[in-house]
Amino acid sequence: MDVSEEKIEVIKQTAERIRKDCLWMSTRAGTGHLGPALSLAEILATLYIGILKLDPQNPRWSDRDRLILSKGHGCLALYSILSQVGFFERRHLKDFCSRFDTVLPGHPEMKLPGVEANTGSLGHGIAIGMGMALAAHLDKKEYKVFVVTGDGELQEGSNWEAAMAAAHYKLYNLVVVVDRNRLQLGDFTENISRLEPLAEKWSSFGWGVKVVDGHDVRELLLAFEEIPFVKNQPSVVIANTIKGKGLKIAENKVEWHYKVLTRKQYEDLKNELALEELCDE
Amino acid sequence: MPKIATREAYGEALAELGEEIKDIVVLDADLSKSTKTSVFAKKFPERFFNMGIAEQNLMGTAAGLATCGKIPFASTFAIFATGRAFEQVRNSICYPNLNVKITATHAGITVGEDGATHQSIEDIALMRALPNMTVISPADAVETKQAVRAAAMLKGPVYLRLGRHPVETIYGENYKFEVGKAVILKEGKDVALIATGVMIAEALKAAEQLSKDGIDAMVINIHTIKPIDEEVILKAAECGSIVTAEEHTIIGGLGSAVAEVLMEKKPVPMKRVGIRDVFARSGKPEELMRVYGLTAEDIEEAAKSLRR
Amino acid sequence: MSELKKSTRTSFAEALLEVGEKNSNVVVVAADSASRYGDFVKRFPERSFNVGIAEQTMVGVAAGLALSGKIPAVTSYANFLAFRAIEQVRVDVATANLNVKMIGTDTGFSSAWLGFTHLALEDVAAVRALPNIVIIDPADAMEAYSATKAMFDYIGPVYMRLRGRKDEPVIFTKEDKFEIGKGRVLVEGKDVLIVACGGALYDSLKAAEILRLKGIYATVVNMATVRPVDKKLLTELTSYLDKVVTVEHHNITGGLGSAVAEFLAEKGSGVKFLRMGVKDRFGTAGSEEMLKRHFGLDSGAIAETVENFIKEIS
Amino acid sequence: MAITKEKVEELSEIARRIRRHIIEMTAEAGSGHPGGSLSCTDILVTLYFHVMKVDPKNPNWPERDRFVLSKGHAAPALYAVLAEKGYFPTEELKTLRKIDSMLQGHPDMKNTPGVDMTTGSLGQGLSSANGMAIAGKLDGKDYRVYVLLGDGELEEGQVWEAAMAAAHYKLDNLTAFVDHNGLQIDGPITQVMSPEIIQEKFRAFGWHVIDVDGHDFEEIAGAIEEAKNIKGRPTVIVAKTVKGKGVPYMENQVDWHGKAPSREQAEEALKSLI
Repeated sequence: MDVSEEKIEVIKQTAERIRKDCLWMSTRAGTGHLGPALSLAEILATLYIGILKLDPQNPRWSDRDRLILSKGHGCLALYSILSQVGFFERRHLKDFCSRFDTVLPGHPEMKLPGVEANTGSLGHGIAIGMGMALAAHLDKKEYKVFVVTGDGELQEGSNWEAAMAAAHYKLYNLVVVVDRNRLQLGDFTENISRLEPLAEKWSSFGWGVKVVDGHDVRELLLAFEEIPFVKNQPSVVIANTIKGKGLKIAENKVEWHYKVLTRKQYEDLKNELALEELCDE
Repeated sequence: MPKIATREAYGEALAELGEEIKDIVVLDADLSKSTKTSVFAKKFPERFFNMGIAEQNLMGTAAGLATCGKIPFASTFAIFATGRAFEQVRNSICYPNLNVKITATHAGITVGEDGATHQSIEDIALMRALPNMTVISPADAVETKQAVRAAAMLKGPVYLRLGRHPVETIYGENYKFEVGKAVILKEGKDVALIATGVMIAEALKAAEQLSKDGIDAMVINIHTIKPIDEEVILKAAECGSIVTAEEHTIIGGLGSAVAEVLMEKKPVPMKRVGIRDVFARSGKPEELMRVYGLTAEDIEEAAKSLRR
Repeated sequence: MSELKKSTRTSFAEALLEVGEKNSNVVVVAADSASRYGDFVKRFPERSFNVGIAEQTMVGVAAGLALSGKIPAVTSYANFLAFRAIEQVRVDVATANLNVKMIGTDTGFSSAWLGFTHLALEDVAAVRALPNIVIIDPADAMEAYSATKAMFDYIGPVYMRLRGRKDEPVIFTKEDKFEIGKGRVLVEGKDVLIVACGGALYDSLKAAEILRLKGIYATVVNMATVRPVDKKLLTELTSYLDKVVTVEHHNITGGLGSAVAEFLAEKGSGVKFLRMGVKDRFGTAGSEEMLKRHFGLDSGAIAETVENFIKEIS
Repeated sequence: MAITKEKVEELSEIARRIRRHIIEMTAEAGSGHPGGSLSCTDILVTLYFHVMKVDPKNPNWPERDRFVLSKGHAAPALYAVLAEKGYFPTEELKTLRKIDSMLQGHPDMKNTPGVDMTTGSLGQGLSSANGMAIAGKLDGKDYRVYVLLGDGELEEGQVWEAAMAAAHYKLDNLTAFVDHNGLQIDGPITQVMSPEIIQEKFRAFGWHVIDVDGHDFEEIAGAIEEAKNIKGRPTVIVAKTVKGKGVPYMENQVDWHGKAPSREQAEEALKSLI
């Protein structure tokens, strides 16, 4: 597979933009799940720029690929990428958690163009994605369904119900991307309830598995291009990532699951990270 | 009149509708023979999905199908549909107002011998607490058939409550079911008996008994518990007292819904006949109805106590 | 009311630690929610368990612990406890009447910006339909403290509603005794009875003050135990107060309002009645203040609604 | 504890009686689940009559080994075993599923002496067994916890939530059985919703896995013994069984999952259980 350097560069820039958006949106609102959004940047940028068939002018185009952010708390990154590819105007980003009944709340909802499912309660995404994948088979459509989950999220049994069922129904058009940042709200996943050997778990459930560096755009692209990894079976990409990636003080720090920069911290970092002005109107 | 289980009527109605409405898909959680979705499965195997014993996944999958324009009927026992998968129904179906029909069978204590874990006596309370949900509890096979059709035509989530055990047929073929519109089965002026589901038959018997004692009872079938027909309740209140009857806990179901309306609009003395906030046990349906106070005599007694 | 502010979650953790020090049978099971137990987990790591993000498993594990003589507490966002795991609460805990203490947090409007999935407005309805479970909705941090103590003294399943981390105004003192099943008259007035619980009590008290300035005198009752509701007190009060308003941070279907309606309807008291709460709708993202305003449940709105209610009747 | 030839014979004899009870009980009740009760009979018999430390005179003895019938619909097998073990008179078995009986349609710990956990809603037993095993560790007690799951039951996500947690907590005092009879209500599990390959899944979830013939007492007893010696993780014994085992016309027939035999059918079944 040939991956052009140019494409990789565009995706990398998009990912950086996601990070910057996450930082200013969360600082401005004084709230948000920053760490789990930052780990998603390359995954979402690669999918939205390089892989997904979408039409932002026609968000409900019936042949589009679907992406469900099952780890709904990572929505800062999703909001950024959706605005970047044109589902809505970037000026709306400043509504994140700061206007009543905002279309950019703390967990994504379908009232925002480009959001495919209301998520926020963990462990619901794969089942919903499975329904969409089944519908594609029924309608003889070619679209794929991507579900991005957290790693800690995989402790919810509903995921394994769904994993078993998706393999049973041979949903080769269903792809799960696990944001394996190794941290959950309370601690490292392996201290809370061990997930490893995670790849074996998925393959024992009948899925094709690939483990990649979730911050390496080339690896991500190559993996997504290869789907399905096993003929007629659903695929899972376990993307090893760093929670809080790009913000040094937050990287691999459990407390940054639900913590944001103070305005002062933001200003101090502004030059170093080339961050945007906090618009305050 | 022959006794037919409402689930049987569901199976037939669904198979018929499947012919007409191609968007209907049916999901089950390993209980298709019991819920009677097997009839549909046989006819339209490609539109039937067995999710295995995974009710949460059943509801999530149904929601996903609905986002793609399908009209999913998701069936399992009432206890699992509303209990195990409660959060999935709330978050994945009700909040997005998706067009999913949760048709649950084996509701209430007439499920019988399976015992407390399988006797769903709180399902109406749970489903009624969810915004956007329409809650329907048909009385017999005729009403069920029409309710299934009405559910398919209605846009949005519906909870249909069906039973395992054969029940008496109340309605003739000319009956017209309308979502949200209660049916006055018998006019009366002394007391109003408001019932739902299998308790309709009991309420009718109770009214007959009461008339022997010179008490003229009105009998109302509230098949749609949410949204509830306030108009009919206010009309019933003109009788001066009301008895509600349901095969469900007295907390949160029909009795509560009627109490809420009465208290806010037209308070008159009332009594709730239902399962009195306890878990029931194993036994034959008829025995259980007797032990837990769900017979015509119980309704009759409640009506008389209000007149004292 | 004092100037002090404190979060119900902080108070719960303090009381839990004290209870845990006295009784070595007290254990906690978390579903990636251990921080809610505060210092207990540090002080008693061997009595603290975490099953990961698996609330159903959390409740099941607690049932198993209770069956082995432990007194387990479980906690999570109310949604995951009372919705995701409701069937486990029913079958594992309620049918067996097990001594499990269930603490649903971030109820009402306190989860604010997290959006509808986390806004628990139907949890009381769900739990109240299940036999055997006591439901407590404390009004402030002090009551959360004393209710936690009372909850562990009581033998049997209890569901307690807490709110978020945010400090909120304090109404009571730590010394105020909490008795399960007992409502409490906080303000006496001749015109109308306001029955409130949980997060709605503070604004109901404020509303009573506003009403007083307008010459309307309200009796305000704190009905912290929603199940069983204090029937004796309601009987007593409705013998001379003929207008009743319930106020709760919950759907008006299935919660405190329904509980009071059921009782009064069957009692045959001809009182005029009104339920205030969220009118059968899901929540949305907003600060607590915005949400209260939106759903007409801030003190001004409560006062206005009560005033109109009285006017309409007379 | 090695198993002697005499013991095997004794267990076979008990199992035969249990199977007769199952047929008689369900026929008398007119409902119930004979198929899955017959398939797990030999496992239950091995547990209660060869392995488990229990005291029928003192059902709540704190030191006892625990058993959770997660596939609660196999209650007839459990009730019959408990009666034969002496928890209550075998005459009680006739009252199965009747009003006021201590024998509810699914196991109910509040009604039946010897039942350690209320079950009946599939997928929940392993979680509560975990709790019991954790409590055992906490109290420094050496009792063991046994739980029996159906193979179809493995489709419930909660089982995997619980499996993950059991491995995480290194519950080596917990042994799970999978009654792998290959059938669920709607048909063969491989067709309805395949949990295959069961062994690989449990291995990937951190469990020690043993395969046995679920009707071979020596193998079952040997596996339980092996499980006792495995440290640091829970063990699952995947027991290949035959649904309806012992009654030729019921064997491997999905219809007999939740259907009671008629009087005549019961007579015929009893003939093969002499």
